[in-house]
Amino acid sequence: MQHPTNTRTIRVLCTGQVDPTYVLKALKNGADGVLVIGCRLGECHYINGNYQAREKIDMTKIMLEKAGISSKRVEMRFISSAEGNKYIEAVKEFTDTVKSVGPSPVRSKEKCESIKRILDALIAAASEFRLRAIVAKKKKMIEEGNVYNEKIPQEEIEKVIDNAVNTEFVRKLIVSCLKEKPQSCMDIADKIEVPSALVLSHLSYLRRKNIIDVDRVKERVPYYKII
Amino acid sequence: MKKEDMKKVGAIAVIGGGVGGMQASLDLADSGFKVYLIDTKPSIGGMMSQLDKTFPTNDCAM
Amino acid sequence: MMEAGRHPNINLLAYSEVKSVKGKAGDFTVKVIKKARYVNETECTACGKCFEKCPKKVPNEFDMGHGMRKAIYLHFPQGIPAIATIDKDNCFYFSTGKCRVCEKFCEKKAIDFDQKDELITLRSGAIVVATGFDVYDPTHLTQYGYGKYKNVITALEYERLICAFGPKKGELKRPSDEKHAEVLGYIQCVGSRSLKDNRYCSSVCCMHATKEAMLAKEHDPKAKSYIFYTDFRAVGKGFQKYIKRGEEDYGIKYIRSRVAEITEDEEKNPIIWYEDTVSRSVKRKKVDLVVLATTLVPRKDAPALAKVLGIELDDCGFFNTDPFTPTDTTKKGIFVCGYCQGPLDIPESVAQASAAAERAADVILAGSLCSQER
Amino acid sequence: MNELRIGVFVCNCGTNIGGFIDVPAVAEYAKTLKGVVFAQTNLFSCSESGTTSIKEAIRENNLNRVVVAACTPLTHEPTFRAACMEEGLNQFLFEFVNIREHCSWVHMQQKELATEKAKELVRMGVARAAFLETGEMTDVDVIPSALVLGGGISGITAATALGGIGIKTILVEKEKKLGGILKDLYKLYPTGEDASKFLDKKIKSLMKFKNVEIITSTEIKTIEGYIGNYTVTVKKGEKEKEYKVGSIVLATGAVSYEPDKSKGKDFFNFDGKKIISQFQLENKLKKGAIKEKNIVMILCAGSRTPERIYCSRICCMTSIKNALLIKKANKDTEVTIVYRDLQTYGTDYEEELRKSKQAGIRFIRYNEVKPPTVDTKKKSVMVYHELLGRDIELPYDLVVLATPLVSHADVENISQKLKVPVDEHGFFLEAHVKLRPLEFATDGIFLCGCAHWPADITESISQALGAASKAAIPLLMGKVTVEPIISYVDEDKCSGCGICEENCPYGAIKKDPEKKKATVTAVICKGCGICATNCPEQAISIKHYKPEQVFAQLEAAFKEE
Repeated sequence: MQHPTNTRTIRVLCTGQVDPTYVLKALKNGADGVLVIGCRLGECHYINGNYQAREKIDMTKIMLEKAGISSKRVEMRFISSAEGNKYIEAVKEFTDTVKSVGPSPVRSKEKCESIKRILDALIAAASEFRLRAIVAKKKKMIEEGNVYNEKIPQEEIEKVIDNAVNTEFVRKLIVSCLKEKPQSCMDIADKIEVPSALVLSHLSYLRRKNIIDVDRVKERVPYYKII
Repeated sequence: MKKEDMKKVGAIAVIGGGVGGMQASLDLADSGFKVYLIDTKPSIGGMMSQLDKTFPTNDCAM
Repeated sequence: MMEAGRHPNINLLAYSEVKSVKGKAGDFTVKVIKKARYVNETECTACGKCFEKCPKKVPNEFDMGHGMRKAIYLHFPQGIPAIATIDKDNCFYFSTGKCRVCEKFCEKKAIDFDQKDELITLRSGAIVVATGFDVYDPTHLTQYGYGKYKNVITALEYERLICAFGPKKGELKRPSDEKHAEVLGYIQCVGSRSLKDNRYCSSVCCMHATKEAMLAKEHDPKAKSYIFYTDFRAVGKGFQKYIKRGEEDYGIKYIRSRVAEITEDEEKNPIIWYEDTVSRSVKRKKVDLVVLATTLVPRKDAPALAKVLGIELDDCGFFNTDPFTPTDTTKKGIFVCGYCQGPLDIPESVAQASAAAERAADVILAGSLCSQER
Repeated sequence: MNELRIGVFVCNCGTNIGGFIDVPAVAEYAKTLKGVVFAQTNLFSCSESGTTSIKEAIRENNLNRVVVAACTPLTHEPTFRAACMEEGLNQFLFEFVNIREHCSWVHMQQKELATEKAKELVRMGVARAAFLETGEMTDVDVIPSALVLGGGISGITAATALGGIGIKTILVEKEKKLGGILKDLYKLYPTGEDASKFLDKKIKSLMKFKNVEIITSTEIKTIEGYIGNYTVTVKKGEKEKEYKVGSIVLATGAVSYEPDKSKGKDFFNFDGKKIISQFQLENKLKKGAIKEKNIVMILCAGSRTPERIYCSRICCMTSIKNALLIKKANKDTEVTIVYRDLQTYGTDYEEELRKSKQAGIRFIRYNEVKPPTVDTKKKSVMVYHELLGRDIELPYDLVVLATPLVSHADVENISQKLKVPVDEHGFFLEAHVKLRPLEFATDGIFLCGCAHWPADITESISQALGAASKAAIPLLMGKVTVEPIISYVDEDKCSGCGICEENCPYGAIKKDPEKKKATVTAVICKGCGICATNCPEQAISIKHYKPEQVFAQLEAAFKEE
């Protein structure tokens, strides 16, 4: 029953409590990986918390991939309280996987700042109404349908989530850039490595939502700021 | 109240500490009765604790 | 289990035997012998030092004899109460007057060789009997070769072998050569549904065998299981679905048959000789390990306990009940539940335990004792 | 909040922890942590002397948070919580750090690393402790009466049991008379007793109880509330009446599967006259002796098939019982039972099977792949005999089909009203198949008899008594205790979107129609946290597991030294 000493355990009542922001915070604080362990599927002590958690973890993995962070750093396993050996196996396996991905970029001096900004953007995105609502509604949309009683195929919902993750993430990145100082569209595009046309469309959205505004126009180039 | 009732003892002895004995004890204890749970083995648990998994859900016996 | 151990209203008397019962429904006087553990119960923390150091090894009955324990031991690691017990019959000190190693190493000074059996007198309004069952010893059924062939084991032994906390740490190694058992034969109705041994059906073995076969596959994807059965009894909730899953997802082969004999080849592989009762032909199957679904029988001490309690046994040796008052014994105020009154599976036992609890509560709460007529 | 005064107690657990971890070093390290004013080691923190020293330390150092680093909270959290309470410290200001299962036991060979890990685990625990908040257990009053739904043998038994222990009980039956399936049966196995006599006896003993109110021809209109406080509205004809109860026993039973006569062709040519169901045979037997000379019973008719995969449990014994009764009445009658597996489990039933074979009843097994067919022209049942490898012909005057028990048509309706789940076959789904067979995940509602799964009378009676026992617990205690580890809504943030209500598996959180905000019913909430993680506004959190408490742990876990 021995395993490496590199795990730190956080107790929750049910994996249903594990918010994507928890996982992302752990990564931001310097964790190399996060392993979420719940009851076996169909054996949840709280009816269906583990199924709910799986949706959240799946979304978290998508978010990480979008942000260029390996989604292998986050994993969910389903193990019963009597399966100590499976727990050990899972911990060992996960340790190996994370080792193959390498140490957390948060702990490297060069990348630390940029990766923290990215993770902050992800945390902000995961706190956003839109993403949370879609994931919360996912099961219902697939099984029961939307307000028009149309059942949505799983692939389609996943596409919507994918798209939403992308949008929210980039918007949050833009906001975090602008928090530092007013910048132009080109500056931002360079910094976050996103095509300027896309940045521009997000900028206009954020302006419509009264989140940002034009700070000044210099040589016919607008500079944006946070309101 | 009849005379007979006065003599009733509000405790119950449960003989056998397997899954049945434990369940009966818990029900009675939860209802506010004092329960003596008696088992010949050094600890309770009975046969079920010797099983690895149980049908039909294959979850743990402990 | 933890719950029962911790409940403020439950007084746990483990390692204890009921000696006598006097009185009647509403007021019984129960005398209980609390056997000496030779360990101070309030001091022992089950830290494990003593059984690490104890020099005497004996076969562990909890593991059905596969694996060893010490003369001072814990019944099983998660057992409640978690208190070490000295097995007087095997302790060096009790047999030779020398040793006391456990005493030396116990930091809590919990070892007490002078402890005596204690007689406790309790009063209770009602009694619930839930003593369960014993496993039938199939040794005398010589056709199966149990006891003679190492690779023929009982279903409960199999449970211990495959258990992660068991003597083989969850690896399915067969007893003769520690080889991983990959081809398994499960033989049903061993000692049951037979006029010679036990006439009744144990009710749980068909499902039990299916579960064991599934476990085998989960432990080793190469495992192949063959279940030799008479009638396949799967009447409980979700049971038919479970055996379908066994067939389809786990590749378990169910063979309707009667097993005539088990022999062994030079490599100690058991060979099952059976009559296929569908085609009425004699066939044989070589396997790595045979698991016998032995009957679950009334406990050996059931007649003695029945006498102490003043209740009757039925023809099969279980505590007698009427089919329509399933938890009432032949004596007012004494109730039964679980396997000790006849074959039942876990959910049925749990349901019946609650039923017995209701009947016991009724004795104390009902307006008068005659309202017990149901 | 006053100044933080955290006390840390590191347990040696004999050598379980002390043997592998430098416990004094961990305690010394704890003293350096923010907010910690006291730290010590114990040989066994959980022992009498251990808890005494913890209590002394709380008193002498005026501690307002206690952290114990020892074993699993499963076994000893209650012990330490109790110690805190005895010193007047709220039990939720206690934090348990597991350095045995999570550290010493799993890193036995790496003592130094294990010690470092133990320090970090303690650091995380202390960080969390700083954010702990007090909580109070609350008692909810219980209305000391029960509702039994369904007046079959299960319902009658449950109501009698509850009545017997002095609980005010309401028994609701939708039909005119009590009795359920039993009303239509002839004799009961294994005793051979008349079903009607047995039923009369049962009903009579139920009627004895003045505290049991029986209402027939009545349906449930609505059920509102939660454990201890249900409001049930029943409807009898046009009249409606309201009852308040503390717990509910569901005993709505099942019905025998009756094939549609027009579709009889697909079902062994069932016509309800010469080819009848076992249930119809009971009626026929009740009316008088059977005149037919050749009787063939086909078992598993409509069960253990792809569309109804389950075994209905009672049909084998019912068939054997009826076959024996027929044979007993007239030994010249030929009775053949065509079966798949004989489910005569247990002690008595196996004996009945033996008797029936001795009585000359013929048993022929069939394979599901080639089920028997009924030829109405030849008036014979064709069975494929596996051993002979061909069909054999069984002439009949009467074919009896052992059809399964199936769920009521209105199961969905009941399930929605009570908010309890049913399985794919329409049987109610218990909280846990093995350990909680009579309960639902929802507290206060209990289950017994054929509504749960086909059961014979013995089993139904057991379950009914058991369900009564369970239902009586809150009523006898007069209260239910609720832990404060439940969800909490920040109304300022809540937008009233209702996503939490949709996803709560217990129905504990609802949008208040007036306030347009989510509100939690404490008694129902189990604290699983699904509402919190789904809340788009992050307006919901679980007490004792609040984000700031988790974040504190996460920060402490990776703090650079």
